[in-house]
Amino acid sequence: MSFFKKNNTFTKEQQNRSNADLLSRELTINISTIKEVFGQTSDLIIRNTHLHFYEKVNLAIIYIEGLVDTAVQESVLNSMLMDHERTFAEKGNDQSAEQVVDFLINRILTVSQVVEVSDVTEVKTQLLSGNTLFFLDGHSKGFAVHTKGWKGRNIDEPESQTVVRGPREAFTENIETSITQIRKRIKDSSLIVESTQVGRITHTDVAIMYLKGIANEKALKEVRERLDKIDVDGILESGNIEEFIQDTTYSPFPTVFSTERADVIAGGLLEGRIAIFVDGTPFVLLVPALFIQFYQVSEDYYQRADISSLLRMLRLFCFIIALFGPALYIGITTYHMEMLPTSLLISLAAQREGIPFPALIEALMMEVAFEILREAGVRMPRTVGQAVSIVGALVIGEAAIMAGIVSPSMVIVVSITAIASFVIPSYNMAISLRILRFIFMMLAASFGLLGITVGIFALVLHLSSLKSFGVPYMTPFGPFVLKDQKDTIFRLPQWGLLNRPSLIAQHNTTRVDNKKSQKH
Amino acid sequence: MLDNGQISSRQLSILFLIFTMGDSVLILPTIVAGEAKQDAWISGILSLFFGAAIVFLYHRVGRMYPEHTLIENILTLLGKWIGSIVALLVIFYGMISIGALLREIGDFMTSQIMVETPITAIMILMIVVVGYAVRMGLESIARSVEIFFPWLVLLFTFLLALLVPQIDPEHVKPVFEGGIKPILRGAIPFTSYPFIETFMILMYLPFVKNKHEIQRSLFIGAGLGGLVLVVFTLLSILVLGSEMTSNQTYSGYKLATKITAGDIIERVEALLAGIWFITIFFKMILYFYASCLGTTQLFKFKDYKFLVVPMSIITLSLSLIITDNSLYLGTVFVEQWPYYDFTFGIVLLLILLIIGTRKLKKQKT
Amino acid sequence: MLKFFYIVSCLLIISLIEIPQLKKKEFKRERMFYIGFVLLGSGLLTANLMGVAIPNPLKAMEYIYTPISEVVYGFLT
Amino acid sequence: MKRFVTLFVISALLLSVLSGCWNRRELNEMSLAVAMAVDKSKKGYHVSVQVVNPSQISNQQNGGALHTPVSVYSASGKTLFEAIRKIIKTSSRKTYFGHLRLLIFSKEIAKEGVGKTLDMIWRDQEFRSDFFMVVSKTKKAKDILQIFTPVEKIPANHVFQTLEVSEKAWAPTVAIDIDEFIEDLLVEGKNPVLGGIQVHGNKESGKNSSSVSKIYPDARLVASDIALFKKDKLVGWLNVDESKGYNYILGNVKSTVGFLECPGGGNITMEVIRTEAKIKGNVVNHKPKISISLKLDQNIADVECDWDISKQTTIKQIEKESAKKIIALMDKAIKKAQKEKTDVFGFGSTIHKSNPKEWAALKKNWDQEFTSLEVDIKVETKIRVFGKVNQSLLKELEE
Repeated sequence: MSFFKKNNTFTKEQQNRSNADLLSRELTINISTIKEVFGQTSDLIIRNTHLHFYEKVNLAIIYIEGLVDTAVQESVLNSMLMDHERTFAEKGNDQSAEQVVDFLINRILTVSQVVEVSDVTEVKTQLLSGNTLFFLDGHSKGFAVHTKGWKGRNIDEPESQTVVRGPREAFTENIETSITQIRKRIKDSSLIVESTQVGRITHTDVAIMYLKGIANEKALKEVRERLDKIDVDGILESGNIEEFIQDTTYSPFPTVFSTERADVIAGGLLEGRIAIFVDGTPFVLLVPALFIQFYQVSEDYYQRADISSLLRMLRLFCFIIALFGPALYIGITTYHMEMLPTSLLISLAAQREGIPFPALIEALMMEVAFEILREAGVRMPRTVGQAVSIVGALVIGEAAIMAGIVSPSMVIVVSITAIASFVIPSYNMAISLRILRFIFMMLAASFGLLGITVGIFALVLHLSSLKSFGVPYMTPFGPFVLKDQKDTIFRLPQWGLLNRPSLIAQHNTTRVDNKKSQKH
Repeated sequence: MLDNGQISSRQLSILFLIFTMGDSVLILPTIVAGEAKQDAWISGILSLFFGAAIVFLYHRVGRMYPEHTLIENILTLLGKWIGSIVALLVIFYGMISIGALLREIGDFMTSQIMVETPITAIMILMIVVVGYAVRMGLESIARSVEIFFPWLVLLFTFLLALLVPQIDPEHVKPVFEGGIKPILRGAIPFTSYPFIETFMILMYLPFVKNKHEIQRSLFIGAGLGGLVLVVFTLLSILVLGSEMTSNQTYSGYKLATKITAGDIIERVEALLAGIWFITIFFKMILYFYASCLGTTQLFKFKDYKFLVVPMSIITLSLSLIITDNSLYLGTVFVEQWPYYDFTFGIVLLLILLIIGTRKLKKQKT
Repeated sequence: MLKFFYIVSCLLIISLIEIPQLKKKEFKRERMFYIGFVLLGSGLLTANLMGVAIPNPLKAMEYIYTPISEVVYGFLT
Repeated sequence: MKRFVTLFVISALLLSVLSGCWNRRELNEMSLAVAMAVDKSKKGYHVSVQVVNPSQISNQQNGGALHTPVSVYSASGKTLFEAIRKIIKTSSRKTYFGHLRLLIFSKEIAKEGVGKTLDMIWRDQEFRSDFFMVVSKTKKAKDILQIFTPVEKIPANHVFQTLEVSEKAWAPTVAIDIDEFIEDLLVEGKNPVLGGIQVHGNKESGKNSSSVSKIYPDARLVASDIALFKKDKLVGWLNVDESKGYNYILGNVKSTVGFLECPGGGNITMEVIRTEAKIKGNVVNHKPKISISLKLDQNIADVECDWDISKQTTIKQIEKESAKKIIALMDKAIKKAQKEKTDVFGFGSTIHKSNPKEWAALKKNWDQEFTSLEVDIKVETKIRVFGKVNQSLLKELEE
């Protein structure tokens, strides 16, 4: 329930901020103020009625249609307008307004939460978050009844990060559902949620979630500060937040991890990371994010350790291919022909006979064509996508070779590179590789392997200069942390993973009670 | 501190190891085999002992004022005027060393791998990356050296493993043919390139987190680096023979061409050139950073980063000025450069040590 | 000649970006040094590319250290 | 500051892209040299280069038999480098030597000394060191490049593999690459050797592609004999037996064939499967002495006589006889080398390694010392395997 508790403190803060537009004791004035604030919007419903049991008092029920859960609301209305006269009468009929309110809240409203509102801004927020407001005549405070609930998507399978083995539960656009999904997985009181709202117009709910005592306090402070600093009219997706809070803007590499898988977030929290939920998107952010994290998938922990270690190595190998594949091909065939076996060189040379472009142009053409195809495939409706891939395969695979525009070996290189880049589990990391690949191709075309080496140098320097919320991006390779190697390229069996990553959790790094920790 | 970065003692070891290997790993076997013939490896082992003494000297100098870099030491111990001149000379030493290294790698590239490419282009490419590294700051440099280190070990092991079948033990015979003198002659460059040239590491000691582990780190770095060089020299002689080693300008590169493993792994020397790139790059970076930092401390600037661009232009022009052809640089490297190193790496440091200990004693009493 | 223009224009661009940054921080002395150093460096570079002979610092080194080198070698042969 | 960093990277990239691609060679802009032959011409050198026509080699196009798999370009020049560069005049593409497999010297060049020629090849970075060098026994080295070879479409590859395999399985040839040659040149007390190559059959019709359309081609390239060098000059040849002896001495023999005459007529053939040679040098009373010991494992491969090999005494006798025969071979080789006054076995360097002090005195006059060098040869043979049968067929037939 901590979430709601926190929500209360939040509203209190706001009270202090805007004392100017306090509500009036007159119901009619209040109603007209609200009408003024919202303009002539037609989905604002204002019902004037009075309590069944206390007809003296006029009552207004205000809500925004569509944002409220009709079932809950019905029961609320029911209970309010029902006959409670007898119970109420027991207490005497000429009660003060306060007592009426007290009775109303404590005895009649059968909902989870009722909040007092006293100023116009708050009225606005409460209405817009889907709550139903009551105003009693002669009472300067309104009451927000929790009736939030609008139609959202059901919990679905993740679209972007699929696994063979593992939970098939993805987050939805609803922040509360998402938070619940984590709560369900980590049933511990140390799981803390802090909510705030970001966006001057959108007032998007944003929640920070962490495990108290495990998460790195410094990073946590950093996250809070950076979230506070955001001042923008609207946040529509966690990507917006990501751009505001990341450490380095000018880097192709993502320093914030995002996922729509609940188990990944739960795992990250257990390692001491901090999750940032944003309402309206299934993608939840996880910080601090390390380079190697983008090459790991949750499935690694569900499969056998040896297999997942091998798969991780395969992924890193694919990273190398996806980054350097075409560059190496260009570099070797135009600068270092002595490196190829003679027979291979002859067959490559035979393929290149009659190709009008230099290798760089050939590779660029193919790569660009492929990128176009890929982009088209993503944007197209699924049914058309099929057609695109067929045309693409024909154009690239067959016709271009037949026409003598590209050589078959180049097609092989480009397609292997493309497939390798699909192996990388994280989409935003794969994009960065797509950019860098072109840079490396240029370098290889002008300086051969020397250019690639120099490029690698600059790349590694850049990577090691990055930090994600105070943690060096290349941890545990640079700075090298021997203890953390067990869960980077390799994954030791579960009994070997007794420590949290030391630079992320920083203190409280032991996962298990040490006495019981040894396997048998 | 201008750069509030800190490096761990582990990172210091690796930095010093790579600093020690530097360009030596490419050209040293040739130079030493030219003097000591097949006994070059004995020169190497001998130099390991000299090296230990020199590293001990570094440690003692660094320990006097643990928060001071070399330039600050010079300025405080030698007085304002002499100190400034000596500091300028040290900075110039750093810059001309970068120039020479730049030229060396340019010559290597243009003579072995890319003949038609103008040397200026290669050198500009190099200096741009080196400057970029210096701009990134000490912590990034230290972290990236940690990332490269396993690859270096991997490449080196690969080279070693594939060359073992090519070894001909007859090549080291006869041992001690010319007596001790040629061996000592070979030990001069073998001591000065890996161990004396690296006195610039004193610019980095104040940034180390655990001061009491400095000595250990320095010895580990120098010891491993020196050992690698000895192994490399021995390997060159065992595989190529002393005649061929001294005949080749870049014996290390020639060594890599010898790799064959069942027709599958062949002709990989261009890949193995990575070893030399990594070490030479870091040597340049370490010199460059030290020079920038030194200049900043000498002139009391507020930041060192703005110096990167002007310094790189100057070193670039220096590398073009210092020699007309690669042969001249080669002779200077053998005949004069070791003594140039000696002046700074030993004479200067000894003077500093003597003055410093006296001063500290006076302060105590 | 093309090379020369290329290098100079590169330097110009970098300087144009860097100098205002130094100005912003009120690094007056640094700015002077920066400009001086860049001018010195590009002067040397240009002179070199134009084929002007510049005294080689290694020659001075050779002059100083050759006697020492000879003494040592004389001792060791 | 961050903007600066990005700009730095961008400017570096721009530099690399705009500055062009000096060293770039597209695969279809160069021709791949696989063999080079150096002949003497009036002016200096006549260089012929065998280059590959990739489209004829690759499996893709099997149709066009219009072109030959390789072509030969040649040019003359005062120096080797000039001649090589002059080839461009006739060839449309620049020649690339990174994949050279074979370097052939004509006898004339070899006699004058190959050192001059080798310097350019040794110095140039494009030439690697994994090609074999041979001396042509046919008068013009260029002819060797023009012979069509069956099976292997590229003649240079054919020769390369012939040399490689025959060094392993047939002792009297050597496959020497430039590294070995130059090392032998540089080492004190050793002189280099090279393999020989010649054309058997009709040279002229071998130059026609119809030659390989016959089952037995008109001309064949044959690797044979060993050329003796003194420093870099050709001084003589070892014939088949002597070549075998040479390889035995240096322990180069991996496998070869030797035969003995049976007492009652006919032959018995042994397959040598393993050899281990040791050369030891010694100086006694300022006289150098070399002792060679050779251990040899043999299989009986072919018994074409009625010798009873099931008896241990016979086997002992065969072992003894074959040892004697091998000693004779080695002796012949040494005699020949001594006659030509060239220490191709590296006896000098052996002495150098064992007695460096004595060597200092000996080395000035080593060529003379070598001619009268005392060489002590010990051969120990062992017969291991007798094949699938033990007794000879002839012997069985007698009964």
